[in-house]
Amino acid sequence: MNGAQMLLAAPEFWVLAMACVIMLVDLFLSEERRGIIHMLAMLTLVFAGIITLRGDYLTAGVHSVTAFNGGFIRDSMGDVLKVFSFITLGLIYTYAKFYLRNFNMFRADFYTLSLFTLLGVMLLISANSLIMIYLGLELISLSVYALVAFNRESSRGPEAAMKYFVLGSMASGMLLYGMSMIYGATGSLGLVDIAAAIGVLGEHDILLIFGLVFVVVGIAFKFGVVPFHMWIPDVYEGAPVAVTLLISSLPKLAAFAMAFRFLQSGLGDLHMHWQGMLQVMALLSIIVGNLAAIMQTNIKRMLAYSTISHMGFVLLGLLPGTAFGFGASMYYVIVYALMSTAAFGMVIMLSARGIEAEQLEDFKGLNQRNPFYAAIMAIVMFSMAGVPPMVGFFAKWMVIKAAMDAGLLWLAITAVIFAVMGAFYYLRVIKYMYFDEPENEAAIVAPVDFGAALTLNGIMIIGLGIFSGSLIAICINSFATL
Amino acid sequence: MSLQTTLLLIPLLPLAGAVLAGLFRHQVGRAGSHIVTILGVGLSFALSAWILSQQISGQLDTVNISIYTWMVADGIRFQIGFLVDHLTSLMMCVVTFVSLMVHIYTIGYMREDPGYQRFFSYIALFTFAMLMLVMSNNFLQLFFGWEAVGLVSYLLIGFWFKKESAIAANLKAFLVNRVGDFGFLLGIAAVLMTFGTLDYAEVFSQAGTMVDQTISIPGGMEWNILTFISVCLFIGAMGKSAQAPLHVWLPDSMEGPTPISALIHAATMVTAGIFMVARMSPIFEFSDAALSFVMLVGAFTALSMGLIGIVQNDVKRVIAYSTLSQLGYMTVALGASAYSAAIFHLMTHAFFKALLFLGAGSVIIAMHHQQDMRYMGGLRKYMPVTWITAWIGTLALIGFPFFAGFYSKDAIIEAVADSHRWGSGVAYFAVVAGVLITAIYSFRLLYLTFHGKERFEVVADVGDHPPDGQLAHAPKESPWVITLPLILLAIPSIFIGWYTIEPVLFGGWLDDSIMVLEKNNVLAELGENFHGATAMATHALYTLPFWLMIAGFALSTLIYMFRPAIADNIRKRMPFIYRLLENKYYFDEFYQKVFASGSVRLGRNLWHKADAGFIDDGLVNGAARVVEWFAARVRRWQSGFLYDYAFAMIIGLIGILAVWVTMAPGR
Amino acid sequence: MLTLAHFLTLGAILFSLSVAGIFINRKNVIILLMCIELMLLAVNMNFVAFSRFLGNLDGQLFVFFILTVAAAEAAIGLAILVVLFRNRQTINIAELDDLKG
Amino acid sequence: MIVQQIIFYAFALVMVLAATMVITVRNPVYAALYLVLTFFSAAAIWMLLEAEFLAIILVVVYVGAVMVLFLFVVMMLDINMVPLKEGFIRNLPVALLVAAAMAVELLMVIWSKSRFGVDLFPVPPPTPAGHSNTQALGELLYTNYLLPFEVAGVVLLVAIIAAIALTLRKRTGIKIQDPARQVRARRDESVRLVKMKSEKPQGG
Amino acid sequence: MNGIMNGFLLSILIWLPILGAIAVIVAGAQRPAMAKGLALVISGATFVLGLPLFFAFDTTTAAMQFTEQRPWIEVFNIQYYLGVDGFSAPLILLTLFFGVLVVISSWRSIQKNVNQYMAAFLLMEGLMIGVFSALDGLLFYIFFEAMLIPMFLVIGIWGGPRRVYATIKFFLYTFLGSVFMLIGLIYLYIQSGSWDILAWHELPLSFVAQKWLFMGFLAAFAVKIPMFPVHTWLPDAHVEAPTGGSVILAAIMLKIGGYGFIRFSLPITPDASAALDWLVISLSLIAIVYIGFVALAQQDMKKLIAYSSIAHMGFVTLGLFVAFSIYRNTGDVSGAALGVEGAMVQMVSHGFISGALFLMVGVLYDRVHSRMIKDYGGVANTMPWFAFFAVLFLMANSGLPGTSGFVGEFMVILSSFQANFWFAFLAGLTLILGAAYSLWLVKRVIFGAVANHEVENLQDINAREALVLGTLAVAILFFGLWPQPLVDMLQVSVDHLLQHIVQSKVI
Repeated sequence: MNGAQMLLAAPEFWVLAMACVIMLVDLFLSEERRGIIHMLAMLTLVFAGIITLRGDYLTAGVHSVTAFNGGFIRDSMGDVLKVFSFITLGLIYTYAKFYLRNFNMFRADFYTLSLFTLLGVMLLISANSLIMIYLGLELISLSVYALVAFNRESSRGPEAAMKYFVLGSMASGMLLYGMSMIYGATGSLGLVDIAAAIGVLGEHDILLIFGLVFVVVGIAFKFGVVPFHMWIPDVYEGAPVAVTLLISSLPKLAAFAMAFRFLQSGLGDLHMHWQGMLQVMALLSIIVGNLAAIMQTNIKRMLAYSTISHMGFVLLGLLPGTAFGFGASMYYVIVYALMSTAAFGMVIMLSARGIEAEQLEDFKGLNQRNPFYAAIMAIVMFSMAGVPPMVGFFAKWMVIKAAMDAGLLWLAITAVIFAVMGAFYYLRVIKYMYFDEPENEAAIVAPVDFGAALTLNGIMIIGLGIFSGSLIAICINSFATL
Repeated sequence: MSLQTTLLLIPLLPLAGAVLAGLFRHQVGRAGSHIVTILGVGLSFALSAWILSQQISGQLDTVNISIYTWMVADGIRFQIGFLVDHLTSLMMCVVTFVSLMVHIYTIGYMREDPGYQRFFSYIALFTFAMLMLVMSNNFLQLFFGWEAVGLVSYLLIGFWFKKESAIAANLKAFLVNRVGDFGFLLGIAAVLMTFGTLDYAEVFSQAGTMVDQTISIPGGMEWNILTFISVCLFIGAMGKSAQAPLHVWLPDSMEGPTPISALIHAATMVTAGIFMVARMSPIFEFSDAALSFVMLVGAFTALSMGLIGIVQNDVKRVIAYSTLSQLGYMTVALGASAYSAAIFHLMTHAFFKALLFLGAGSVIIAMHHQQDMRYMGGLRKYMPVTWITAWIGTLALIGFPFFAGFYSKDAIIEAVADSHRWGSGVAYFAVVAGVLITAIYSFRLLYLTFHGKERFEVVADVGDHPPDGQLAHAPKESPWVITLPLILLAIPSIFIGWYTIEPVLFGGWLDDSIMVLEKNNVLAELGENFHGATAMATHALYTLPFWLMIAGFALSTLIYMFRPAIADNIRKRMPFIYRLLENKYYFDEFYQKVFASGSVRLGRNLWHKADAGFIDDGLVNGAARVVEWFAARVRRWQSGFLYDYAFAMIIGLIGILAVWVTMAPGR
Repeated sequence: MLTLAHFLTLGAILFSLSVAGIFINRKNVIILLMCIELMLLAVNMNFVAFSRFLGNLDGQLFVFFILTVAAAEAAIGLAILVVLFRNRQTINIAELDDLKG
Repeated sequence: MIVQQIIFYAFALVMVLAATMVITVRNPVYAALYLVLTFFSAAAIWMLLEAEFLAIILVVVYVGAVMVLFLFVVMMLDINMVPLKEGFIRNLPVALLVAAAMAVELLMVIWSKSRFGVDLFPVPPPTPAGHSNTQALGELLYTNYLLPFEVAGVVLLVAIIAAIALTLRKRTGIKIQDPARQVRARRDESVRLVKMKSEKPQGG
Repeated sequence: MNGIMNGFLLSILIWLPILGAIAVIVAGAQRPAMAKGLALVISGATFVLGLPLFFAFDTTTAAMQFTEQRPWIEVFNIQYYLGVDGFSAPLILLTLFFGVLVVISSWRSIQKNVNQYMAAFLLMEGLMIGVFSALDGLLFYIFFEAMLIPMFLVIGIWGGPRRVYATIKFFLYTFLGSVFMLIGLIYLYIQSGSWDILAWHELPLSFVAQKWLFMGFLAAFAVKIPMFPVHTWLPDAHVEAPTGGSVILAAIMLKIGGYGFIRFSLPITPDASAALDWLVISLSLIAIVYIGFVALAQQDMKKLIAYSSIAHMGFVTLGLFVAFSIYRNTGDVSGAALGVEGAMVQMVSHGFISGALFLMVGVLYDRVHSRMIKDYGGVANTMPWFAFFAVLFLMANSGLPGTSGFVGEFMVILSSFQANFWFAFLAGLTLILGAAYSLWLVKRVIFGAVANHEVENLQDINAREALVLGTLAVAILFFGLWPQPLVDMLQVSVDHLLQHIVQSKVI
């Protein structure tokens, strides 16, 4: 253990430090000057990004370095995910500030807790041992539980938080049970050692498979795939939109990292087993998510179900266990984070002046009220539906190819059929925006930074599709050692 | 002026007239429109006549030139070009002459019509189309002309487009023609497949080598290829030349203005089918079966349509049915391999039938557009020129010796008598019986219209639409622009047969166009007994047709001049036959019920039941409903209760454990 | 003789009991939280047993962290519970169904 | 050895029974107390496994802090117990079935082919006297597990922040105007649309 | 100059309208007149710039021309690869042609969100040109799908009363079809490691793989073209779409289905195409006959034209697939070219005719605001020039020789006769059915006495409408009287295709 190794975790330390700083600074700030907190948080992200990128792991290709006795790993995949976490969180902050101010919830707690969430995400992304995975996971979960109940006045927030909490704790209990079995079978907690031990034990060791089942359940819960998805709709709906924004994006990036580290780096030899489990869950997610979303009238809830199906697609990419597959999944999850941020950002924009605009009807006639934002929302919806040239399409075809690589043509076909079904509810949003007359003629006012962020977000959703070559390349090259 | 330019000018002049009169109708004005079109058609006639004269004098041989390449696809050259042989030049002259007459006549007939220019444009366009048809040197252009005359006919029948009956008739005409064209197109396809080209010259030169070729139609039929082609092409001819059972459009087409009934539905367009079969003689000739079919169809048409003519009361419809019957004669001639006779009859018929129609038009004007003969009578004293020319036309039609129709019709009857083809017996009976019937209805028309007592009264101030039998003014003779064409047409109706029978039928004048196998050459047999036109006419006194014609004349005179009660008596005695004829053998009703309404009903059923019902509502919306049903079900799982959510997770866990651990193969 | 299986069995039984508890208690959230504590105890039991029988201390360390996190978790869980109760005047699970469908 | 077995079975029995009581008793106070008993038994069994430090921690942290917190909350909330226990019997069969299925599957693995029998996992010899479990753990904790240890601290910090953020409120019951609340008012909170039969105008 | 231009020509044709669309949307936000003017300028410029595609087109080679090739997403070997051959060039020209016409035709009829409307059409124009010129599988798919977006909006925003149902149905139908194709494309990529369509043409594939691929392509293109029984989106979409939408839909979008068969199904899966030709041919014949009858029963002019489009598209698929029967019959491809050429000619010609017909209905709709046949009658009395065009277009629709409508049908019937008598027989029935529904429409709408007050007050077409309809009339007559220029463009490519598809690719 030396200083150089410690430096590997510099972004994490920076975020941790700043979270504490913000917490303390808030004590000395009056209500009116709380904008400083926002600026500080944004600054934190910018510098975190700079620190991360200075590490040069992103472009340096495939090499990875571990620290802290192998419990912490720094590699290209992790850095990409972290950078996108920063970008996403930056967007989230910009959107959330508007919302929090409107709803009189502009408190430092939100920033502190979300920075801790970010820390958890970063740790989970870089986790290379069972303990770090568990701690990262819990750090995310605990912060998020609190954030969901953040609006204490609302009756739905705490209900959602309670449901999330109980189910989340159950899931981590199960994950731990699986970890204990894997520990028992391999005698170690480090993923690298585990992988080595499995090499000796062979892929059919019942104990390993036994542990694997529980681990997969834990990962599945984090992704929110069927049948471990039940929390998603309620939490998305119950949480304040600013928090929903957060839940729907950052933890998914971490979940992907966790899945890759755990399943591939640690339990890679059990590929044939987890592939089977994931494929069932992917199928069920795509079916259930898309079907249930069709019936929704609340856009948060609809997007929640759509998340379920998107996570099903992310699982498709994991199936073949190849560099391409993981790259596709990673690309998908990044893209999804951006899309869902933009979508919930739109919800926030419409819910100006303290009235939540979470019904689909609230989008009625948006094109008449503000064609520009309507266009952005349309882009997001088409992207989610997987219509080219939006970025969602590129993500989708890649994971479908991954499923086909795994020899699962039937799954690919089912997936696309349900994707088409899913397109229906995205189209319905567009229908409300473009084909219906507005019920509320009020002009849409959003702060400049909000508009700019939304525009940037929209541009990314088109641009990362059409000019996606380098991002895709980075995603896939991150796994080139496989 | 090169020959090619001349030939091009012949069709293009009328076209130019049509375009000027049609698209620039406001610029050229009413007078301008008839001037340009008459000029166009007149010049065209002059050039055609020049070509004909050149050919008669032997200075011009058969011309076969191509104008431009329409398309070269798949190595097949589709061209637009002219084949001008004797047959063509004869047709060109007939077409342009009759057309010219009709143009002139129209000036008077359509004087008050608001669509004056449009009408001239149409008839000039028709002349163009018909010329393209007859001058074609290939099947493609033939089909072009074929359809184009159909189009113009459609436009002209529906000329008075406000009249419901007119637009019903033109739709019917076009559709029935399309049925024929359907067969025709298949025939062309078969030609292309068999010969690999659509050029007449190449096709005809190879036809002989294809005698034993067959075409197998999936479903177990094996046809001789030439028979197949012939029958298909003839189906096209049946449509255009209104052979039963595709004749139904022609009587209805009388809804159009009279000039075009004369031009199109008597003299020219309807003869396109006859012309076409004659032109295709090198193909038909090799197929006895097809020719038998042709002959029987013609025989049936000739007889049965004539019978209907007896009971019609509308003056134009009588002539229309007479046309049908005469077309039947021509068809029979074709079937008997007497192509020349058919063409000969076509020519004579063109003159005298145009004459009759224009005469009828003259009467109709005089009668203020009353067409029902039951409200006419005794018109001869009001309109003598019309009366006389009508007599001439009638005599020509019934085949009175020395008149044009006599020569041509007699030639056909003789040819059929000499034919040994299967079915010629029936055909002979039909054409001979047809003579009697022709005489009956022709004189009936003449008597009811021009003779007897006046069955109309002149009542002043009856308004625009007087009740039947009332006229605002007394009938009077038509102006010169109407009577002049009558007179000009009456002349050939008398003399043309006498004058041309020898070269056309027996002089081998059409030999360069028509091919007849030795064994089928009935005209050659006739020719052996031919001793000149005059002799032929005098000889007629010793033949059955002549006496049948006289019998018909007598019968008609008796019934319609002196004892009208007889007609009523017959009607009462044989109500069934009368009704059958009155209703034209129920063809129309049958088509209306089965094809027209049937199609629409079928369409509606397919639309409502299959398309909208089964596919759209059942499969498409059904799928949507199924999805929705499942979606509602899935949604209900999300009950909101924490324990249900936990239950799902635990069941999921137990399920995965059950499959991957308990049942794992490795255990 | 006490083999590893004995201890693991004990863990498994605890685990199953906690699962059963989650089902039986459809009314009271607090007991759900306790069931989760039971589940974690089952996991800890496994870790400790493995640690002992494998002869390395990593398992015990893991338990240490689990205990820490579980304490934090309990704190947050109870905090949420308090907020919930304040808003809804109930902690009856069967009444927590505003969010559904 | 026999002694150890007796101890094991005795505490195991207590623990299972206590755990059963936790999930079945009607009163959460009793449940909390039974949970304490469960933890005590577990601590005893961990002593058998020579995890002395953890056993102590379990008692100190769990029983001493977490359970007290539970009791505290139960008391504070003053929940009406009667309705909370309805439907217990109805749910029992399903719960038993699920738990049984779970247990069967777990035990099938644990006992399959003696996967965890002595041959694979021989009973380790007792550690020599003088060996300090606590010291060994401590040494590991501050070297190899430094990062997790730090993170665990952060987790606790988060728990503190979260608990405060959620539960700390300004005093209520004071009648002050809350503009935020007023602005936030939703239509369906303030206006209730009542469908009424329209009254027939009199004498019309 | 020319040479340099040609190197970027296709890119210009694609991106000029797309960027123009953005310009229109921005510049025309508050100024409809500006939006219209700009749209006209852009589409006009695109049309003019596209003319080299005709004049500089080399009719002697089947190779791709005007190619542009540069890497795009290199990880997957995806390229920005454009090029045209005899199949795509005419369709691009058709698109350019309609790009201008649609702008002109919508000049007055669109009042709401004019800038968005114009932008949508420019966007569509660019994307459709992209579809026809893409030689990279993924690029093709992107254009193919992206096209749906503007059309979806056009129908949904400016459409009729049931527009939402129609447009969602249109979108989902097409989307569902095309995702199967996507799977096929991915499969091909997995097999070949490339997205190059021309490389796929040469890729050996097992028969089973070909069969599945064929089905995938069929799903996409059959919906698009559309074939029975997946045609039911079309009548709804057409009926509800605004005039411009219907025109583009009928004139260009349907052709993409036919183009897809030519570019994908036939050359990539020749063996499967040969083995499954009976399926396509049966469906085509059903479309021709069955849809003919259905069209007869329609009460709504647009619906009638929509159904007639389906029947006419039946000729395209028929023409493409009889080639295999002919080859089986004769062992020679030379007889088959007629059908494929006929299919292409039919596509171009149907573009003109159906576009013209929808514009025609649009002219009436702008005045009376009804599409129902029963609301009209005797239009010729008040709108003689309109009647002239209407009769011309409907005659062309019924395949009258001398109009372009005849040429394709004629070629296909000639060709299918060589394959099987019954093919030609059933296809030939369109002569009767087509005339029946077209002319019955004429009878009920154009002819007759003035039916009602609305008709009595109709104004005849103005100069703008006359320009649009007149241009189309000229095009229809031109290609009817002299299809040679069009066929010249096709000839070599068709021969090349046929040579290619009769060789087995089975490994």
